[in-house]
Amino acid sequence: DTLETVRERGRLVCGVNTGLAGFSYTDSKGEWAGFDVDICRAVAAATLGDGDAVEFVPLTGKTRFTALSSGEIDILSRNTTWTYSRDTELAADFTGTTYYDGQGFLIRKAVGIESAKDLDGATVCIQTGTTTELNLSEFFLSNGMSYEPVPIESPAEAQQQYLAQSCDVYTADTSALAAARSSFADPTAHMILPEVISKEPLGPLVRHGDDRWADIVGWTVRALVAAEELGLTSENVDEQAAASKVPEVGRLLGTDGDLGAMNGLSAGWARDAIAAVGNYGEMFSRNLGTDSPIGLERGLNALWTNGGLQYAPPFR
Amino acid sequence: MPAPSFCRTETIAPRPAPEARSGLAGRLAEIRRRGPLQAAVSLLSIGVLVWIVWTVLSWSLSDTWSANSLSQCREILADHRHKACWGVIRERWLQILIGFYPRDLMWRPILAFGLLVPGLAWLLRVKAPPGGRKWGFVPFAVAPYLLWGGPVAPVLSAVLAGLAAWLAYRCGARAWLALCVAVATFAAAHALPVSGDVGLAPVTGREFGGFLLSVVIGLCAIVFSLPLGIALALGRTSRLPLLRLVSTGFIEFIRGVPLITLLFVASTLLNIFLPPGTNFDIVLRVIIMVTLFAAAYVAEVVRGALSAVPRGQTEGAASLGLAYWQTQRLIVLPQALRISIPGIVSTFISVFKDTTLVSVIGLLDPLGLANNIRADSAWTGIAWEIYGFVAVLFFALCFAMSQYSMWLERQLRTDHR
Amino acid sequence: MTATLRKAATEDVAIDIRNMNKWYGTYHALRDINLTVARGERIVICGPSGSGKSTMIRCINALEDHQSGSITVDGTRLSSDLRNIDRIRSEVGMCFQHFNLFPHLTILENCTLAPVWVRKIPFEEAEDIAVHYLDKVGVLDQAGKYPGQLSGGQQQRVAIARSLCMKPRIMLFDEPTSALDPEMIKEVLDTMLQLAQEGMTMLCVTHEMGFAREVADRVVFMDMGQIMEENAPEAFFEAPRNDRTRLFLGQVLGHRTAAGE
Amino acid sequence: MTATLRKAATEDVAIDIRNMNKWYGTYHALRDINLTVARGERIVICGPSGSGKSTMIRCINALEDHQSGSITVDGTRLSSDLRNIDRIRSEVGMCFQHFNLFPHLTILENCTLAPVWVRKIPFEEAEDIAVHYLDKVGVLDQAGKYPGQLSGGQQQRVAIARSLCMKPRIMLFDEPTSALDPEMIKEVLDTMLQLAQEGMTMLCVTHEMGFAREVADRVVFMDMGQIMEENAPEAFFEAPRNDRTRLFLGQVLGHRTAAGE
Amino acid sequence: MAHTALTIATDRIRLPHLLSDTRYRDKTLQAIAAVLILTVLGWLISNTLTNMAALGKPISFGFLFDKAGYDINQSLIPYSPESSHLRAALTGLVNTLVVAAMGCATATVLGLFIGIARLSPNRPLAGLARVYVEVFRNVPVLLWLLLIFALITEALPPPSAFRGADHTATMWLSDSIAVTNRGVFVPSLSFTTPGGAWMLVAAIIGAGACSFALARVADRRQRATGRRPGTWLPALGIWIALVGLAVVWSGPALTVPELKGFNFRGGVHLRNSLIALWLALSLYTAAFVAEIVRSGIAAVAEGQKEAAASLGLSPGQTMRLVVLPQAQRVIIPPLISQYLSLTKNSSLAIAVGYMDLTGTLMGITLNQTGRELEAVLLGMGFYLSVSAGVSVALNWYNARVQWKER
Ligand SMILES: Nc1ncnc2c1ncn2[C@@H]1O[C@H](COP(=O)(O)OP(=O)(O)OP(=O)(O)O)[C@@H](O)[C@H]1O
Ligand SMILES: Nc1ncnc2c1ncn2[C@@H]1O[C@H](COP(=O)(O)OP(=O)(O)OP(=O)(O)O)[C@@H](O)[C@H]1O
Ligand SMILES: [Mg+2]
Ligand SMILES: [Mg+2]
Repeated sequence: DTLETVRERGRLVCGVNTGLAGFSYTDSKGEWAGFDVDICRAVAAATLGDGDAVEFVPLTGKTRFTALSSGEIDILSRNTTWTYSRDTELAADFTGTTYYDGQGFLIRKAVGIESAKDLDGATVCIQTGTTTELNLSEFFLSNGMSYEPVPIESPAEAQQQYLAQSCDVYTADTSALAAARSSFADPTAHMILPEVISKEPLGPLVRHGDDRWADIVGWTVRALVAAEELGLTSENVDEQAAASKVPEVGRLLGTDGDLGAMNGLSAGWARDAIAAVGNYGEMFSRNLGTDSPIGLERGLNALWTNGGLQYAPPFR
Repeated sequence: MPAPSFCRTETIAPRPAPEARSGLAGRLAEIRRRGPLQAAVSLLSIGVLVWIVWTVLSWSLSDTWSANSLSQCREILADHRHKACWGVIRERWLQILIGFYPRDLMWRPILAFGLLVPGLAWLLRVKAPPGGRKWGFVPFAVAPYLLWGGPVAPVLSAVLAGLAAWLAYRCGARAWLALCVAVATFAAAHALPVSGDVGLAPVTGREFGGFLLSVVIGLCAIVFSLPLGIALALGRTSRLPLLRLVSTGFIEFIRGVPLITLLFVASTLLNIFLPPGTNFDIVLRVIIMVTLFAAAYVAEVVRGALSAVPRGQTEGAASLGLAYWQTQRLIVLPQALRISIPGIVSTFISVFKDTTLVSVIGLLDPLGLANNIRADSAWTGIAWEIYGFVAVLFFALCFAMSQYSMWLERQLRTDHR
Repeated sequence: MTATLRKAATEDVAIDIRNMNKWYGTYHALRDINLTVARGERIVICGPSGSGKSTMIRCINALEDHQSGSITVDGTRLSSDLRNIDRIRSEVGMCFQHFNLFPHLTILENCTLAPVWVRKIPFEEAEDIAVHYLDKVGVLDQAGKYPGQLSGGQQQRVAIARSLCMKPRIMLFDEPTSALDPEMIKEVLDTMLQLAQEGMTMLCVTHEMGFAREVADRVVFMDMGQIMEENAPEAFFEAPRNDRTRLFLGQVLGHRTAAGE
Repeated sequence: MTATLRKAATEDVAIDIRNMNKWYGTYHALRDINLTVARGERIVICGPSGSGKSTMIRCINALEDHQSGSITVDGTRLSSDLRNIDRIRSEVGMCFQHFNLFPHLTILENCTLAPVWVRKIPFEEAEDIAVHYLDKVGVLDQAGKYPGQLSGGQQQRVAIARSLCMKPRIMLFDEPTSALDPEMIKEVLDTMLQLAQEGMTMLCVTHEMGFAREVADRVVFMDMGQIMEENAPEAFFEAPRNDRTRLFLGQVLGHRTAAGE
Repeated sequence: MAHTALTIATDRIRLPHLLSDTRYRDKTLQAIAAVLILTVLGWLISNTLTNMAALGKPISFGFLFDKAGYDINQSLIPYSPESSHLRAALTGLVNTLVVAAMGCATATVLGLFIGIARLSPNRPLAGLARVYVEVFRNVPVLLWLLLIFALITEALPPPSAFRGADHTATMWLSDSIAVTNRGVFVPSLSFTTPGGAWMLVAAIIGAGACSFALARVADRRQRATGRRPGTWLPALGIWIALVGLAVVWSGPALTVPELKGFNFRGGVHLRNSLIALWLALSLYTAAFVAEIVRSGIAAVAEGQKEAAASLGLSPGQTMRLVVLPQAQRVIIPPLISQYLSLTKNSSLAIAVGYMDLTGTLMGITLNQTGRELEAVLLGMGFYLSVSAGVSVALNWYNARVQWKER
């Protein structure tokens, strides 16, 4: 039972990317940061009451599923696309979508191309080890175009190639493209083409067969979304817990009833998670949003109330 | 014809050599003597060297030490784009050196290496120092504990057990009896109600990184591969066909596949070969694999040295009544190991360089960290500075070691005891 | 087959070889060897190169195995049992042509190694024994040096001392002087002479005919893997009965006198 | 400085060394060497170890360079000009103590290599010459073998034949017999004797005093890097004038006669 | 050995004899070892089977025949995303062999020159060679790979630099070769006459045979007259005549790379990943080869050089006729093991996106199918068979080059 193991260990072991701007990287003090990293911290806060009680395991595309299935990590929070075969054959459970992404193309404005349909004959830098290669191959094939793939293992290396014009376009999830563009010397000289050629719902994974643990991870993420809906932030969550009269806030924060107990958690589990990383919106804008160096719009990841897809089932 | 005859009556005293034409004039004369082609080659070689130094210097001399991000560097450098941005090294050098090792515990790796380096030097001396090489092993026992930490009780029990076994052995007990004593002491000490938490704060392998990781993997590999390699070498030269077959197969298998595939095995497959549910530190798994890898190469070095020990030595030992193991331990191995020290040092250098491959399976060694740092949006797009820094560090260490091994080789060649 | 003189009482017999045969692969290296050596007897073995002298000596302490016949040393029959082999080896000391000293150990350590590890004698005691024998062969002052620092003659004397430290009852010598410069040969022969005078049972392969004349009780002449002649030295040198022996002696002695020895 | 007797006619002079000095670093290895060798003369050089014999010989065909004085071989003055060195080397043959045959070539190939590549002689012709000289030194039947398969004496004779194939006018020998077993020395000395009788100019470093007596026109004694005495062999051996010569001869001859030569 | 087996049976076998009797001791020990080894092996295999079953992934190589679905940029055998994983693996394998062969060739030539340069009396040259060797062999090869890749990407012009009126880069050799940071584009050859390619190949083989024959004739002349007639002018004539004829007849069409759209089109594309990998492997290995060459030459006795000099051979002739043939014996075995390690190091290709066996079979295929065990086993099997093949060749060679001795 994973929850027991985590409690006993006193730490959550969380698999993350070895380095992907906005999602997972280390700062100058050696502290992990990023969107995927924050998910881990939220789960750690919910289960252990301490958002710092996480051990991060950097994983490559190749090693991530083995690490999960062998029990080396408790959660895999590493921009992993939810697909049918992964959910079934690889014996992993996706517990929800934290980020709706799609594969796009980054290109120099100077090239003068407006649509991905004009990319015939282009050299394309791809970050390997993901679904990207398959999407790309299908896209070009179905449009009757040819291309020259340059598969690169690490995003940093791929960007280097793109910047030196070793390839004409860089394809990856649009979030990664935006992250890359933001770090360029002159971001305005590059654009992301309008076509998004795939659906890339990213989210944390757990092993098959531990339903309670899957529920904990899934509902922790949902709690963060709900918190944004309910206007709870890392600053006001304590105050709201004491003062709020909204019934759903009470249920979520454990002041009204004990939802946590149903899942083996403490009553204040959601409160701890929100206090640790903030609500979904805070997390987004801190790591990826327009105020961050990455500068992404919410887009599909806006709350459903704002025309996005982020939607939390009711807490009751 | 009458032979001319001559007899010297007084001897000629030695005179000092005529002043060899030195300085520029001498050089020029020498060049003239050698002809224009050689002169051209010399000039070209000097030109290439100067050009390399000039290129490197003009790139690296840039006033960017204080920059906090690549964009700041770009501002500082303005239009001299082809210059280094050193801010990243100022900000991250410690991380590149020790990875994520807790900063407040830094004294531990420093102390550990302060012990290990003299220990290694002691072990690898040409002549066995008085009292044997055994004291050189002490740091290897202490250093891992310093690095990984954890409760001190099992370590103490192990030390006690070792002491007891040694005492028993000195008092004439057979090897197996000493082993029993060791086990018993360990069990007894373990059963004592010592507080389990006393000891250094534990640090997991995952927190190792950067050079610390490379050095730890490299050192562990070489230290553990030494006994394993010796065993394999003995196996390969054994008279038992089965043992020979197994050792040869193992050695050739390991030497036949790239280290990368072994590392894949460590990262993705090792758990599959072990009982269900086993699961241990990836760093430990990598160390195991690199150890096996190094052992195969050490085995080949030692095998060469074993065959360099004359057959007469074993015969001499046999005629004195020494048994097989006594002969190996007292006569053959001491001589073989002494011969193989330079080879072992070379193996160590290449294993140490090969530790960079762990970045391919996602460990944050200096190269893995380079990637990670480049994911920080402040430093995206930086490459040369980090690679250069890492290259210089590797060069310094490996060059020092290779010089040492060459020196050793010279010592061994002139050492006619 | 060959007429061999045998002592009557077995307890007086140090080495008894009967009908021993040895093959290297298909090469018949020793053929029907019969030899009995009494306790205290000194035997010199000679013969042309490749005649099997070394092989015979090495069979006695099981450095080589034999395929038929028996070897009995000091009442212990050499069998394939390791314990028997060990017992015999600790009775028998051996000196090689190339000394085979252990170059990584000092002279003293060379001499104490086997007593300590095989006989399990306390180290101090072993040291006393070693000092005694090193003194006897006259190289005590070299005890702290390494073999590589000694002359050939000194090395060979150390090798003898090393064997003696195991207190063997029988010593085997395989051409102990043939790798030495002429000046050093004498040192070693003197040492061996002294041993002989103290009554040590000795089997010595050598071409030093002067030594043979002086100390040997019997000279054994081998050729083509067989014992050709076996006789007291005077008889052997003055009136060799076998043609081959005569031929051999003619060569060896002729050459030696021609070289002015 | 030193009084050396010189032949009058220069065209009769094979080697003329004047006031030659050589230093190894700061070590003064050859001091004021003056030596004139007439065409057809046979000179034996002897002297204690380290006295500079090899160095002098090697200076003559520029294997070592000298720092002052002059060496003239066959009218060509040895200078740093490469063409001069080449000319001199093709006039002068040299035999080394350790033969230095090329182990990767057969005997015949060893002998034809230089004629074909240096003298540009047609291969068949070179082969004929090689066969001739190999026959002369008595190793023709070994022509197809590799050096490693020959005995030391045979190897040295091949080395002599190899030099002769270049048709040198002068032969230098540097202790050609000192690495050989006694039986083989004679083979080689006989070959050299034959050469001498055919009138080859020879400079020979050797300690074979018998050879010196028999063939040398002059014996040169060196010590401490200088020529100490230079004399006809009879005078040299019977009435050495220099103290050092006397001392040296005392040692060498004393030892040799003791050894029964 | 300490104890040899006495083959005569002296007494009946009893239980303690199993360990103490030299007749049985070896067999007993081996039996014990066999049991131990089999136990460990069995344990490992049973673990594997249990684990694989638990993961729901019984071992099966069926995935090899599924559609691969990804593209490989450099494929010397026909390959498309529609091909199977097996074909993808084969494509990768061919790529591995290509880069390994290229690397070995360059490393040898470069290493030979640097090794000889290190022994040169020309001090600056020897110094430069020493710097080269020390710098290259003391820095990990992966780092060299990354550095060279970065150098190629950043220092060479992108295709767009060739575009327009104000282009900053130009093609070489009158617009036929383009050196870009995507790789080097060189003209390719095709033929209008059917079978033209074969014709050309035949002509080249024929010309080669002729030059060989010419060399033999020259050899014979040299044997006969001592002078070697100049061979290379007539040889050149034959080459020009034969190849020229074939070219004219087969109607060649040289496809010169042209900047079209994003990229150069036409011609042969040597990708920068290939170039980086090739350069890194050969530069790194050359440093080791140089050391091998140096020590091989140093191992030739000084007396050999002196003997050659005293026979009047020039330094060049001495090196070619005397020193190198002898050094070769010492050089070849370690050289071969350097070739092997170069081949193994080529597995670092994934770091620069060169699609070798590690990139296809043990990379994308492994990723897409999740068949770690099978993919890694296959990959190891391939590398092992290469080493085994080379070792066999090496042993054969070693047996051949031993000098004949007594
Ligand atoms: N290990 C071996 N394998 C095969 N044949 C061997 C072996 N050792 C010795 N022989 C052969 O056995 C014969 C006897 O050899 P042995 O060494 O006993 O001769 P020896 O009389 O001691 O000669 P020497 O005086 O040269 O030492 C020789 O023909 C030799 O070639
Ligand atoms: N390459 C060298 N460097 C320095 N000193 C040398 C060198 N070669 C020879 N010497 C010194 O020069 C002196 C003369 O040496 P040389 O070899 O000519 O003596 P030699 O008379 O031939 O002696 P031997 O009879 O031992 O051959 C010796 O003292 C020797 O140590
Ligand atoms: Mg013998
Ligand atoms: Mg000399």
